[in-house]
Amino acid sequence: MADALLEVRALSRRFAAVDALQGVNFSVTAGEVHALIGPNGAGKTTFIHHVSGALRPDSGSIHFAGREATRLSMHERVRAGMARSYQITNVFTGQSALDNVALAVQGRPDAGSSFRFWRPVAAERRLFDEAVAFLEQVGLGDKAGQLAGHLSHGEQRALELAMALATKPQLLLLDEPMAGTGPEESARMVELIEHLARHVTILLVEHDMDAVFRLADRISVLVNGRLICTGLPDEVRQDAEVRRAYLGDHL
Amino acid sequence: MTQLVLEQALNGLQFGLMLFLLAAGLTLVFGIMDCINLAHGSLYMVGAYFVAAAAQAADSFWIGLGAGIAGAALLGLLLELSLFRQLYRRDHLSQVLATFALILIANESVRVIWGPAPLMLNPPESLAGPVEIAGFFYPAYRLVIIGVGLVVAALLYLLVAKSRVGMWVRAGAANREMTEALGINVRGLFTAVFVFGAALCALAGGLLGPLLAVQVGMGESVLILAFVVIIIGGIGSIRGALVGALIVGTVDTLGRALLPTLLRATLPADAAATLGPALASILIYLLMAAILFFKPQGLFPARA
Amino acid sequence: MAFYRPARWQNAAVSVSLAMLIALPELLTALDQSYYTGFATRVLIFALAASSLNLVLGFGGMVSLGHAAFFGIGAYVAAICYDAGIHEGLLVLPLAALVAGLFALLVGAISLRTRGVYFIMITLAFAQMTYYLFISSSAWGGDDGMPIYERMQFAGFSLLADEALYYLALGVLALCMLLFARQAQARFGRTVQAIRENETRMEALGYPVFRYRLVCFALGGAVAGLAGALLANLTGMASPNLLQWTQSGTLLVMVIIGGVGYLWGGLVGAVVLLLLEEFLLAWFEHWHIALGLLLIGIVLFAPRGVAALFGKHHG
Amino acid sequence: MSIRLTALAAALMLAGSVHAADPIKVGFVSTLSGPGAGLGVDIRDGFNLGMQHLGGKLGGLPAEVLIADDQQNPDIAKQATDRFLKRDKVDFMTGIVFSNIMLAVGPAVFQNQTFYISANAGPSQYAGAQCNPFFFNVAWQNDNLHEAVGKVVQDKGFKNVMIVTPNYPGGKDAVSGFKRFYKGKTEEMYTKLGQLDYAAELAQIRAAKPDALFFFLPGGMGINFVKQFVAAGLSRDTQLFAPGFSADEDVIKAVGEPMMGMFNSSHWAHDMDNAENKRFVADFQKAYGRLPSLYASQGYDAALMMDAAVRDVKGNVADKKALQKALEAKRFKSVRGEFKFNSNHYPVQNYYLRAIGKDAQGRVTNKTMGTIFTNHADAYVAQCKMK
Repeated sequence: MADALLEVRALSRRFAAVDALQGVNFSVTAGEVHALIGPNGAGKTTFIHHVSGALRPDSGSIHFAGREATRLSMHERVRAGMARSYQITNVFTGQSALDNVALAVQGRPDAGSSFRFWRPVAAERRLFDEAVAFLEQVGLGDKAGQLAGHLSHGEQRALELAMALATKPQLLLLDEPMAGTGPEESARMVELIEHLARHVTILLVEHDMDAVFRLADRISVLVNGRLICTGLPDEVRQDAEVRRAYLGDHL
Repeated sequence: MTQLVLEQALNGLQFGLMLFLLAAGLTLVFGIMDCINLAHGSLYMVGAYFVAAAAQAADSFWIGLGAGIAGAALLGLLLELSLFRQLYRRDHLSQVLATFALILIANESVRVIWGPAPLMLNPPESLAGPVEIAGFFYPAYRLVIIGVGLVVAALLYLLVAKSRVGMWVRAGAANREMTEALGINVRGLFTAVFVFGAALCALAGGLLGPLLAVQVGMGESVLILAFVVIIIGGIGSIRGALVGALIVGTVDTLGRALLPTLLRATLPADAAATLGPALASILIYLLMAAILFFKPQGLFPARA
Repeated sequence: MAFYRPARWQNAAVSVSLAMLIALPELLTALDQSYYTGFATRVLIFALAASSLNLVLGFGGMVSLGHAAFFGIGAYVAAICYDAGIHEGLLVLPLAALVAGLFALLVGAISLRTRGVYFIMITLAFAQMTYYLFISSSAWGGDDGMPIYERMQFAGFSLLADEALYYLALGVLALCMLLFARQAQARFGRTVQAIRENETRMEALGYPVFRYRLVCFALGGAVAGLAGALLANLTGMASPNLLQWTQSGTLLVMVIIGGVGYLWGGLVGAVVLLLLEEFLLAWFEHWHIALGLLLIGIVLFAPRGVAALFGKHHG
Repeated sequence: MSIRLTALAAALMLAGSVHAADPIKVGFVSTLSGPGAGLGVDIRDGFNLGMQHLGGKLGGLPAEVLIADDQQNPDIAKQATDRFLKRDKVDFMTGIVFSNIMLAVGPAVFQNQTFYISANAGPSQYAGAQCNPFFFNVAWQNDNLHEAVGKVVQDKGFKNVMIVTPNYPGGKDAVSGFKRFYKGKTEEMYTKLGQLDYAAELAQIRAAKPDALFFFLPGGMGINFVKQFVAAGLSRDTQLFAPGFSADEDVIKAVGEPMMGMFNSSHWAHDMDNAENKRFVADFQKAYGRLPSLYASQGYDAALMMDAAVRDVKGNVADKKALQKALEAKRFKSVRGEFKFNSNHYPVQNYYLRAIGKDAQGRVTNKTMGTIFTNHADAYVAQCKMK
């Protein structure tokens, strides 16, 4: 696994009496779309929180882009090139879509320090030009001036993506990007992710199996805090343990 | 020396128990309703005034104490129904402002009703002197305070830890939505807890009245101490409030008593004389900052 | 709440107010009411202090109940400077801001690790500590405070006349408000306001949230120190009363009356509160009761404050 | 936040002066609320009684007294003083109880060239290097009463004395004043200013077993200390000493019998045998229903002093030099008997030993036991370069 962009080793975490994650070994190879699936309560979100730095593991380590990241805070991981979108839409609803993305651009190290007290941001053309480009990339080019709070649900999800992209990540953590979207919006989102996948490595957590099998290069399955299987989509589809977990879960 | 330490330990216990009476109500209001009540100290002050006024009118300390507590409980009820209900769901800033406003109103009202000079409240005649225990004298009244404090603390502990109401209260502090979902009348519970807290305030105010002075502004200094107590103990935890109160009471008393002596032994007399009281007066704040640094949720966090 | 944006007519309103404030001392002297020059200076200084809290509270979203500590430290720096023979305001004022700012940096570095009520309480505890330290230190006058027998100079000009100090306070306030207005729309202001709205999201965009909060907190402390140094020169002393927690409460009240997070919130609140105090007091000795009721009314019915009229949040 | 109570002393009669239309204005800023309120209220009541005896006039001219509460806060005192000086343009200022507030307010008063007649606060600064032509103290220099106690304790042969005082400059002055005349062994204990619970200190006193205890705890602090001292049973082994202001009628009224047997020093006592004092004490009791304290006597004297000086300059209070001379001349009869002003405008006077006991009517009160100092000046006058 020489070219693993993200590598998680023996990650464990307990909450009170519950083993949320138990010795999870996991890796994302540069350039791939890696989907993480699992029944409800399997620990997917907990896992993403550990990768993004919102939570700290009890044991185990996380390596990103060839460097130990276990102790890095969330913003340090972002600066190292790891961006995430949220399961629940998490944009600044009182700002325009453009302002939202501009804020993300402004936070990037190559955009310069934000300890600037004098010059109005409005005068910084470059931030907004770039923000417009990202909005266009997710298909919101014509909604730049609208308040984020006034966008449709699907559009807000796309805006999330634009903000994550604006940090120019190497790895994009997408936490259920299709959650709550209608079939039409879902289809557009799948297209969008497909498009993005040409530029950036993606770790995708998703319930929508059609989307997962269409987008993923590899799939890992998390059940009850254990990673039971990693492989190509077809291998996973055939895996007995996966079938048991899923079917058992659903029946 | 052992006598000194013993006496100071008793003093610390007495101070700590009184702080506990104040902190108990505060920590529950804080923990269950997530409401900062800066006016808790004002309830203590108004309670003390009620007790002093009633004791004067009835010419009996104990009748005054009972009447004062009843009065403060009634005031607490009115406040809860009229104002605090509106505040529970507001942000902390609104709570800080509204209860700060209550302090202004309380202080000024007391000034209007009872005048700017402190009221004197005397302990019952029979308790005014010292009693001899194990070869040294200790003020009888302080012993009574310790006794009352211990009884109330024990009752409160049993109530919260063992009774059904106490279970609801604990459940409310740990998870309010869940408690509501279980069909418990949380509104009524809030009102009851608030009124109970007000009564405890008046009890502390009335008991301390004869030792201290019943005066405008007495609530503010004690309010801050009560906050320190519940922050140390963990917001919402009765056990935390008890432990925190005893820690603060003991540390403050022993600090004041022993620090100057300790410093005198190690520093030049002049420096010791100035540094001693300074250090003693900030000791509990240092303690709180240190505890928060290592345990940001206090010693006994009510919420996991 | 959205980010601050100035109302369209703000510039006009500010120019008119500034012109009126510049003419005020002349007017008062003409009316033989020069006592009110000192009073007006006091209002300006509290406007500065309240605005500095507004930066921390309104823009940074940090409910600090210990802001008076920085205010008081500024006053003490001025008094200590006087005592040490430093009489030049060009030195004293920056020094006061620096010391108060550094202290705020220290307090913030510890307090900002906590959240919510714990933050409120730990800032309060730090202020109490400072209060007791000054009360107990004989070198700085203890409970008596430290006198300033003669006001400092500024760039060689004497500030002995009330008018001179008034203009200095006005100038400092104007400069600070300009800085606050600029920063609110510059990168820093947008960053802290976004952090106020959604801390985690900003962290997830790669912003070192703690650092921005800390700088905001320290900046507020520094400006409060500036205000404290001016006040000490006005009253001729640095008193430990300035550090009391009720003083923090008063500043908080000013900001909330004026409007949390509105650029002019602190200023408007200070003006309203001090004018009420000065003129209601003569009418109604127990005006605190009225003030308390007014505050509760504001909380329950008009939580956005007076300055809400002066700056709009777009959307 | 200050309270302005405007008390207009009614006076309609002209009194043979060209300035009759302009009332003499007195700004009275004092501590009228909070733990120190008792002191300020006594000064105010004494001053008002003085004004009443003067028919509401000063030097025969109509007078107006403006009253403000400083809440024992220097900043508020400063604001109230500024208001009186600049807005109301008063001719005299008086009333302040506490030295730290006096020091905060003094510079503005002196700069405005207004005479300050202190009816209590007597900071050493204004007695020494910072003495000022516009400052007069009609009470004492702060150290004086402590010095007197020190002398008594020394003379009575106590060997092991404990001192309790708040940790603030006034408290440290008390210690140095006491030690100026007491040369034996001392142990000093500093408490928080405004402290009300003395359990920790009392335990230490019990352990140290001093034969005498000198305390200086103004206002409510002293009241609580004495109460708790007696309740702890310490009065059996330790003799209490205090300066007059910790053992005056206000404290006695609050504490009652436990005060009995305590020694204290004062320059005045309500049982002093002179005509002015008898009238003052009798009328004060009639007007306010309590025995006057030494603060009240000082407030009363302050009114008389202003009256005499205004009369001396024939109402021309604008002539500051003449007014200063008139004030220095001290042409009024004080309720404490004879005294005169030193070159630093502080009194040179006698100090007496008082003991608390029951009087003929069974009241617990102070009794004068003898004279400690005769014509005693303060220790700082040499540093005063005035004149």
